[in-house]
Amino acid sequence: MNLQLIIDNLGSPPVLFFFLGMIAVMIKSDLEIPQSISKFLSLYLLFSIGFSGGVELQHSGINAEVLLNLGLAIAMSVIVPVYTFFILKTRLDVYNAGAIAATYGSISAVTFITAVSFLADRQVEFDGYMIAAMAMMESPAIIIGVILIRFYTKETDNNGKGTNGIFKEALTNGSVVMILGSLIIGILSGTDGEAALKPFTKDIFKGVLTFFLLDMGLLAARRIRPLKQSGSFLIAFGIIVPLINATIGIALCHFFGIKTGDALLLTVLFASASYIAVPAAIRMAVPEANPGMYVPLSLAVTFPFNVILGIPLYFYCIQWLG
Amino acid sequence: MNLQLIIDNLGSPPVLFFFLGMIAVMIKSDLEIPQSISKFLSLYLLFSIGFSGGVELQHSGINAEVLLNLGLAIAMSVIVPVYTFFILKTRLDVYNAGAIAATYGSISAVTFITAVSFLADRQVEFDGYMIAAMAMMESPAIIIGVILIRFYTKETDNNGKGTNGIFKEALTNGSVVMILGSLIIGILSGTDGEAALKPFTKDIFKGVLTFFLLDMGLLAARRIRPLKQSGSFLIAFGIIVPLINATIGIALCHFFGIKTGDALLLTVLFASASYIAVPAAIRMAVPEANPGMYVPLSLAVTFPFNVILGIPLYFYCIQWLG
Amino acid sequence: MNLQLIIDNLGSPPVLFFFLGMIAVMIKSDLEIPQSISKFLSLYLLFSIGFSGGVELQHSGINAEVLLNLGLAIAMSVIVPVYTFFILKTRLDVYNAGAIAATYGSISAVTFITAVSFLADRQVEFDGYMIAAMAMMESPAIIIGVILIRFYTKETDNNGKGTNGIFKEALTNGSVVMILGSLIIGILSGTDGEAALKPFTKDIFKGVLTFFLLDMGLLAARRIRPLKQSGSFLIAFGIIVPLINATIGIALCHFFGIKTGDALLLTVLFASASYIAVPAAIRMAVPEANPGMYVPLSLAVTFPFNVILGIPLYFYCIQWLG
Amino acid sequence: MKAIKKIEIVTGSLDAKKVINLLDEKGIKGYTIIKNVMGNGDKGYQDGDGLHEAFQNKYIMVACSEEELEKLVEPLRAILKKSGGICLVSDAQWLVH
Amino acid sequence: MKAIKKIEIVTGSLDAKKVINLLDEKGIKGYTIIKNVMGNGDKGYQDGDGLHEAFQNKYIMVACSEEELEKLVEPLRAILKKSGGICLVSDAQWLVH
Amino acid sequence: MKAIKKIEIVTGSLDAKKVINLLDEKGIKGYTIIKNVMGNGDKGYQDGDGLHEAFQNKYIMVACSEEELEKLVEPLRAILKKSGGICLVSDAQWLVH
Ligand SMILES: Nc1ncnc2c1ncn2[C@@H]1O[C@H](COP(=O)(O)O)[C@@H](O)[C@H]1O
Ligand SMILES: Nc1ncnc2c1ncn2[C@@H]1O[C@H](COP(=O)(O)O)[C@@H](O)[C@H]1O
Ligand SMILES: Nc1ncnc2c1ncn2[C@@H]1O[C@H](COP(=O)(O)O)[C@@H](O)[C@H]1O
Ligand code: NA
Ligand code: NA
Ligand code: NA
Repeated sequence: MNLQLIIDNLGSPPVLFFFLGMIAVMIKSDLEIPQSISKFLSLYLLFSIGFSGGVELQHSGINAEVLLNLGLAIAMSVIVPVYTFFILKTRLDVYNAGAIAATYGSISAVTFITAVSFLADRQVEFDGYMIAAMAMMESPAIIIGVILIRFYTKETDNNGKGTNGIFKEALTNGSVVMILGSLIIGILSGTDGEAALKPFTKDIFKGVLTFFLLDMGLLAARRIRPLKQSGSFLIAFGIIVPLINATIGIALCHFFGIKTGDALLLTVLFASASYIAVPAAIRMAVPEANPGMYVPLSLAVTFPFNVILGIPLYFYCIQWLG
Repeated sequence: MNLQLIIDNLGSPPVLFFFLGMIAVMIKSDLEIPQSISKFLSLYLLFSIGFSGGVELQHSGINAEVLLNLGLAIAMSVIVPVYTFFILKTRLDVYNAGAIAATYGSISAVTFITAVSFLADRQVEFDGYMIAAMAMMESPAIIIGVILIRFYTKETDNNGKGTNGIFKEALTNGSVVMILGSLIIGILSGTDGEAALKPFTKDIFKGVLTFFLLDMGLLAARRIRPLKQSGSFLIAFGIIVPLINATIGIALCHFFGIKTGDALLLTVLFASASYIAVPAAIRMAVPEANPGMYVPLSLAVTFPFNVILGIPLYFYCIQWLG
Repeated sequence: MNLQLIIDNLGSPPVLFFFLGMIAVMIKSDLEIPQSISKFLSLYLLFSIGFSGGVELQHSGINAEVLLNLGLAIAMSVIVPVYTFFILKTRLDVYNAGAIAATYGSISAVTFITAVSFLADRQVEFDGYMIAAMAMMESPAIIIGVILIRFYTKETDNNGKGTNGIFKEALTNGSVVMILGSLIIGILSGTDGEAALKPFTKDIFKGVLTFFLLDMGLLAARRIRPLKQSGSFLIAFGIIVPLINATIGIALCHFFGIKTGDALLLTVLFASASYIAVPAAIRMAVPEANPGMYVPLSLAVTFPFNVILGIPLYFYCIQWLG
Repeated sequence: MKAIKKIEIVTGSLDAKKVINLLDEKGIKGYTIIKNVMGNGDKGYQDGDGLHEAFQNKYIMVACSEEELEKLVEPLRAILKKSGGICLVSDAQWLVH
Repeated sequence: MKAIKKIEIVTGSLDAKKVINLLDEKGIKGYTIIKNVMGNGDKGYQDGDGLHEAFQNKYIMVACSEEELEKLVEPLRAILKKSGGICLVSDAQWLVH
Repeated sequence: MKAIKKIEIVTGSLDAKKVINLLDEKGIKGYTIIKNVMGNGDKGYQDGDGLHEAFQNKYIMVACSEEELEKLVEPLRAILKKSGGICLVSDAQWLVH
């Protein structure tokens, strides 16, 4: 059955278009999607997922589990960068170790959204506040990562940006604002708003996601060459760490009896790594770290792994346990 | 009830996303929407509103009121720039007075479209030819403004562009062409065309408008700092003049017994100010005027005022009178 | 009836918006659509038509006609560039003759897609594998054109790109990858995938096409001036050759008893000329040819002719014969 | 290598059309244009935020001979006097190919 | 024509803000900015592919007087020391209008 | 400040790839690229309107030493001979940081 789930997932349009994007790069096709379009599509996805989540939340209301889930989410986004930092420090300098640790403590919204559409395809329910959990997991890891680097380099802030600066930036980054904002608006505007926006935020959502994954395939594949430099240690890291984090997630969800849908999303949040928000923040806060390392790792290894194999695998384990 | 209307309006997704955009700028978030996307979304809105208006018009046919409404629209777009010009000239030089007068004589399509969706939310009907009224109000004010400036500076055209040049440009500006063109096509293509395009022009319309207002919030907020220079006189102007024009509009509509929906739209046209078409034309025709004055005023003061408070306020007054 | 068909076609929103675009350029309006948006819309159209075609194909399955149609398609994409090359060589140098021959041997996806929506409006069915036929006709002509040029200039490849290089590039060009890829994904992902994507790939399709044809109108009209240089011979060529190819197409379809819908699409493929894929490839492979000649001819003459008159005309003939 | 003059012009997107027409009139066959250029100057910020070309600049670069430069200077000055912007001239070596 | 100094700076999009603030502080009224600039340097490729401004550069061009240049050199050096990038200075003739 | 050579190349978007490969081969670690550049030249207008990169240029700027320039000149000439475009070389001062 596990295999069946994976095969079904491989046969879903979003994953197939992700492959198409990768193939296009491999056969050196001139197929490309303008950057402003990538930006627009990703904003649309955050807009829609945030708004729909808010509407859900407004219907369901805050139930007991909410604090538990948010708590677990934030806890993991603090723990992951710490433990991965020490693993990474055995092979990399402090700057790159901290940078990569931060990306894995944070999350990938697109992986999350793909998991949401995976659940939708199987009519498995999940709670609106999982979107809040996603938003809250984006930033803490950045701060942890930077603090670790500052500590181990005993370096006073070298680009006029105090830890506060990082903190502020981490919290005001575009995707956090977009998700939380849309979520709150979803809560406030309620049923009428929902109905009016549904064709835009819900009906075409899956289609836009599918088209966007084509773009992700192009982006990911372009990062494969730079990967080669980073060597087998990092590539292994990019697959094993998500598996460890997923295992922790699945275990915790089982222990706390979190319902299947939420459990998958939480697990995917733990297992995914950021390739936009964190790299951007790190690029500014830690110019010494090499983006040629931390971007390809999350974008060309962990992202495809989660989208193609991870999601169905985690789902299977959760069902098997629960 | 007035208050209730305003509160409802504040709770509508478009207005809430407009706030989100403003907040994003205030907290210095890096959230931004690529310019090509802004351009695309605004073209989409003109395309859809124009086409739908045309289809409406083709169903309803031309009724008696049409000439009356168009007449009032054009009359106001000539009167407003003249009276505001003299108010402005008491404090500003002729160039800036003429420039600002022109923006207030013209209209804001997005404000109009927001009013349309405000009516839709309340199932209040309006006539398709109101879109024609909007299109016809865009340009005259530009010409009046330039003529006033030329007259008071007794200056022969100083950049090779005669008043004819201005005239021509005013009539061929992109948004006028887009609205009138789509309107006529809507009339010509009729019911089949309507059905085939409905999912694109109608169903997702509200969603796109909502997303676009996020962008408007970003644009408006970025204009607030430059505003500070222009001082309290102009800021007061940016709120009082719309109120005066709205009052005139409401009075005229009451006097001529124009039906609620059309009355609101006409009033909104009178009360709104242009921040795209006119500034662009003025930038070319009157380089001496300072865009740091006329753009922020309509974009960061009058636009938010109308979208947030104006529309429900005007609607209340119209209902209260009628 | 013929006339009626043409009049109906002239009254369809896509064609009307195409005119609007042309008019906007003629009256020197500043209306323009950002390039990244043009790119996005054309990718969307290929994505949707490819995917829908694949889904169709998966339902209908491969029937007897498929090989016949694909065979005819490929055969024509080899024959057309050869015979047109010799016509053109009587007036133009070998480079431009080969370049133009290649564009006419290949196809215009937008013309094809417009024909698809023409059929949809009239509830005429067609087979999904016609999309495969379109994809397969894009590239061969490029190779033929280049081979002819190389042969008549007896020139060893002059820009480090062997005929293999051209071959590879011709097959990996973005639109081919997008169409074939989406087609295959449509076949693989089947009914569930179809349902989930329908609002994006089908419902808004006609609307996006209509909006895109506005852009095509702008692009085409901008090419009319450069056309003047190329003189009456080429302009005649741009109308007569499509008519010849269409006649051949109609005759073959009649002879082989191909069903109306497929017959129209095949005929349109024969009659249309490429203005993206081929010009781009030729620009690289044959820098000696003048893009000021081969682009305007297909974009400003043949494309409008087919979209406005050709499609209904061919359809009439097919019905009249069948 | 051949010594040439490099002309760089930055001016409003719409005014740039006048410059390009001038180049075509004067028979200048080669020039390069960069669109969506932002900036600051006498007319204040050109930040492209105005949702319209009119609030952006174009950058135009021309590599030409001393003589061609001569032909351009005065008409260019006239255009920029009206529309604002900036025009820089410098020396460069052209890698003849 | 008037002899001026032409300063060209290429640095990360976000670092560029610091440069622009510097120009405004020092009262430099005129400058030109080109966005979405790609490149390669000590920090590796800036290919804009990261879906975020942080992976693009901005190009900033300033035509100013010798004196203005003096005021800018040291603070510019300080900014680039931290953020990386490149700053070139050359001579040019300004077509006064 | 350090005297360097500034190389500016404008050529078709797709040909530009050859130039960039050359720079990488020759071990040039720093260069700047501007995309979507329009222009006019022997191959006619490059107005980007063709819905395809092939009808746009890229602008490439390299600040390098005299020696590095030497290594680049001939291969660059060879590339431009085939693909067309323009290459300008000028002197500039590099603000060392
Ligand atoms: N001194 C300068 N250095 C660089 N660019 C300038 C300078 N002065 C003006 N510009 C550019 O020219 C554009 C128009 O200038 P202006 O007409 O003076 O507002 C500005 O937006 C800048 O992009
Ligand atoms: N030698 C150079 N020539 C031209 N541009 C350069 C050079 N060095 C750096 N750059 C530009 O400056 C940006 C940032 O440089 P860096 O901080 O060294 O990575 C690069 O992405 C390039 O666009
Ligand atoms: N003399 C010139 N000055 C500035 N740019 C040029 C010049 N000649 C050519 N170019 C640029 O190089 C591109 C390709 O040139 P070509 O291959 O001659 O068509 C043109 O589109 C222009 O952008
Ligand atoms: Na994570
Ligand atoms: Na008004
Ligand atoms: Na053909």
